[in-house]
Amino acid sequence: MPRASVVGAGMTEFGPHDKTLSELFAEAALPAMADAGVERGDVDALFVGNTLGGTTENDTHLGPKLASHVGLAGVPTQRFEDACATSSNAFKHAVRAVESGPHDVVLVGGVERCTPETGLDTPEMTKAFVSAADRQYEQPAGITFPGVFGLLTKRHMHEYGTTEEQLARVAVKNHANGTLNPRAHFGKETDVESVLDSPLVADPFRLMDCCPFSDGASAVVVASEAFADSFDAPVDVTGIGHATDIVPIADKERLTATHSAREAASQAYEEAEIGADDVDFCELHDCFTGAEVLATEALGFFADGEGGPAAEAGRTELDGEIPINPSGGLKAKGHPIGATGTAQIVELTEQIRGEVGSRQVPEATTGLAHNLGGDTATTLVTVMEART
Amino acid sequence: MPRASVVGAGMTEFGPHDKTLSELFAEAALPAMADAGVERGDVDALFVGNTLGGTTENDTHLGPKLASHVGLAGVPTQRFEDACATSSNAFKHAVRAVESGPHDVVLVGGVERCTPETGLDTPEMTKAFVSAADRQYEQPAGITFPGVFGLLTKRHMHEYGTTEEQLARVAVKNHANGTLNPRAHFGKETDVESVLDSPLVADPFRLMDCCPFSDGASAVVVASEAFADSFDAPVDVTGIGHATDIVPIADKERLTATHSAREAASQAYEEAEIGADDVDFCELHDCFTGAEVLATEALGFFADGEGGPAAEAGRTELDGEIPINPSGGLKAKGHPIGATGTAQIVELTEQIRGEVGSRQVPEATTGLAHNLGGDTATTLVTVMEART
Amino acid sequence: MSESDPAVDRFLEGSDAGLTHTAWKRALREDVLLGEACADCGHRSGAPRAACVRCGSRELEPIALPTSGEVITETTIAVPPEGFDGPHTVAIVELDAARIMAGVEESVDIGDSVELVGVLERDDEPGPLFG
Amino acid sequence: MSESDPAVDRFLEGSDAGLTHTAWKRALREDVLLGEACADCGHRSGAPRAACVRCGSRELEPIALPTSGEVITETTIAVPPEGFDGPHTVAIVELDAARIMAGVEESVDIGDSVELVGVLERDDEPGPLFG
Ligand SMILES: [Zn+2]
Ligand SMILES: [Zn+2]
Repeated sequence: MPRASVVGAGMTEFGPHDKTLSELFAEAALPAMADAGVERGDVDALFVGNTLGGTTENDTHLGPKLASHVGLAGVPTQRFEDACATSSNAFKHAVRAVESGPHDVVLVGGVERCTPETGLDTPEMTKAFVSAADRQYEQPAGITFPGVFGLLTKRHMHEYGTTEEQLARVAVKNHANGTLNPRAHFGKETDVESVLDSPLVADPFRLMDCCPFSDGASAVVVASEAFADSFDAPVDVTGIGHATDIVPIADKERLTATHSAREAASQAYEEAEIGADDVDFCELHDCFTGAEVLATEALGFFADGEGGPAAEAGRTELDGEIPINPSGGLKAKGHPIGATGTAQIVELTEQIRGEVGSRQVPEATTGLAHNLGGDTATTLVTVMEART
Repeated sequence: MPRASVVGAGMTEFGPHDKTLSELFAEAALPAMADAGVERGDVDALFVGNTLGGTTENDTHLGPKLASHVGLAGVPTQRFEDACATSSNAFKHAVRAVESGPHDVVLVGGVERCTPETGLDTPEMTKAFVSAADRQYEQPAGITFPGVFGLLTKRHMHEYGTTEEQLARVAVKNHANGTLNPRAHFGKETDVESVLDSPLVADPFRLMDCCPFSDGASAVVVASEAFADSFDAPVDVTGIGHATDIVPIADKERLTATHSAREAASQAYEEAEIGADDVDFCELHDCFTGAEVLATEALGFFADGEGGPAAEAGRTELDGEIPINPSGGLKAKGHPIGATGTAQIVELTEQIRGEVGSRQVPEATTGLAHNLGGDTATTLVTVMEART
Repeated sequence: MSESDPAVDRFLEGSDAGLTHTAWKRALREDVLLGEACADCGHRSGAPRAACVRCGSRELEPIALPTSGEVITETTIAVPPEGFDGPHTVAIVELDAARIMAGVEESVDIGDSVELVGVLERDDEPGPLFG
Repeated sequence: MSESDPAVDRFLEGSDAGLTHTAWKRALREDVLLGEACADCGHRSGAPRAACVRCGSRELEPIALPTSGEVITETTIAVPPEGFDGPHTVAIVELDAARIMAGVEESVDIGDSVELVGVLERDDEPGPLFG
């Protein structure tokens, strides 16, 4: 049963942008509105995601600021911040608000500036990112986000024998997909040797295992079931799961399980009345290559411990049995934190519409998005399906 | 018609606290859960508000952190940030989520640390607060939040003849009410002369016209209409309005109108099927004395230009015709930014239950909360009524 | 759009994207105040947007604002944010129907005439200074 | 609650509020690692909470953790956050069933034994350092 439909989608190129947050957001939001054919007056509310504007640019209360910039001043709006899961959380709330709540049409999106265009260097930005880790019991150890996923991935390697070459294959695949995406931050192929030769960031991750610092914005227009048929190209949202896990990571039951992803996936599959086998393609949160391996297991595509060998065997490539991150993922498309969640929804929408050209997954009728926040403490899983 | 009911309420004292954000939040959330008689397993979701933890303490992604701290890890949770209207926005979403959405019982609250306990001095914290103003077209002028409301209030004085003595009377009243509130930041009376003799902050506001920097937390348990009767002391939420206005303030239609408050009030009154005359008492956003004057007009208690004379005539005192800020308001109770919205809901709940002792408003059956964010760009108005 | 204004166009670098903040900053540093006029509702603004803040129209024409105008409201800030020394005055100034927030060199009253005298620079974000 | 432990109590200052972060910090600076044990599910933690992170119980007993244990996982961080010099190692260390995140002085492997050797201090937030 459709919960809501995405009736318009837009996003900027991901990469460095010398633009204000408002200007960047407009470059996603206005195309999304145009794609849907809606104008001021049609949009009941604006849900926005941004994670670090307060810290990096002393810019908060972005709801009314972004609304003013795109001509929507007056509508109810709120900013969500849930680390890297920020805009999929905003999207969930938008879906619920049209599914059973007070609105018919909601504009939802995210925007972030993470590149040196903000004036912050790598150590400063690395500290800003790690604000999502426990302030008292994790940050004082000098942890970073590559480090958090390094800890999880090293344990996975220890328990299951996952190898650095298998991790590198994830990067190679996502870079290959990214060359087919004109909006991707990186447009170049890479190979296993180049990944393994790149400089260390946080063991086992080298630079080429890590997503880049990106600027960018993404937005979609969500319409209620009752309204969806009046739009040209609705794509249905049939299930959403949202779960959290313990902070700090040391207190989690199993370091390699990414439990919130398992719980969110279970909710989303149940709501959509499908299983992992029914998914035709998936956009997942590959902030680091190891995160993709863990996620492919948590989402039920592969048994625990089989994520690494599956990547190595090409099972997740664009022509594999379950194409993972046809957009290039965070790794190649880029990761403007607060924009990543709705950017996954943009890719699901355009894949299911059949609009993405050379990276099109054949018969892409059911897509899944997996967006993770913080030290695997928040996960949102969304199922979208072609309207029948 | 009830939209939802508040079935439990809790808050910390407002003032300086040497505690982590999680510890502070627990001191509001656990009493709210105990007040409602709910435990882990009964709570479907956690909605949290915080504005500045990323900027002031490098602490973000607070949803799962606060959930973990109070034993709720696993439930869906998200952080809202909408400047000073942060936790009333979270509250609105919690109400909608139980009114027509997927949840039966939601814990919603806010937490903030603004005092020098964070390690930040007054200029640093003043800069953090002004992050809610336009980054490109307001902040570069050297504006502050007392300055934003100074601009609006000076214009009000120019148009309507509002006087500094009238503004001071707002502070005197709220300090008097605060002496009756054991959780208030300030517990001392003041007088007009002391207000007028206090040092200038931003013309026309002196130190005693301004709310303090406070630490604190507040939380309420919200239950759906279907579940409310199973609780001991439900208080109904009968209307919520939420509107935004143009940023920057220079582009607003009327500087003295606080248009978002008028629109939000109109929505809330309509949803609750009441008018301003039906309100028995009001908690409103008196970040500065002038803000209270503007708000009493925007909410329809007094005609435009009559807010100052009404304050001077004692019409808003605890025994006046419309008691405003019986809690002491932001001015005396304190203003831990992200905690202020749900703290207003706590006061409405406890007033309507008849639990607040010497500051009790007689026959307090209908209460109104007005929570404003940023340069009057966001306002939430909530109507609560005794359950009949 | 109406006929273009060469005084404005030299900051736009031939872009069709309308008035960006980058162009607005560059102009301000040359003592030119840029803004937008809405072709639909006539609203004039000194803060460039992608759509009219009043009516939502996308038909916004980049304009040069006059550099003198009238104080609509003002405040003297004695407790400044980090990066500023107080006390200093901030005002909303009306420039031929467009209103902007600006610093003011000295104390002023509502109704006073002021003119652009310079630029406040903090963190690579310039702000207009009147006097 | 079971019988109190004087080695723990001296940091609690007679408070009934359970283990606070302030007490945890004070203890760490005296080379004592405090934590909590859940009376209901038995979970042991090195990060004091108001309720058990596993089962939600409020019955948490403040405990002193052993200062030596085993590396559960580790990473060497070559790109550190502001305030740290890289490369440095961070590990999750298990101390009698309680796991904590800590800095480690030198490179270690999963399964290695480590002991508390000092305190990392940044922004008034101490972190345990093992070696
Ligand atoms: Zn217009
Ligand atoms: Zn337990």
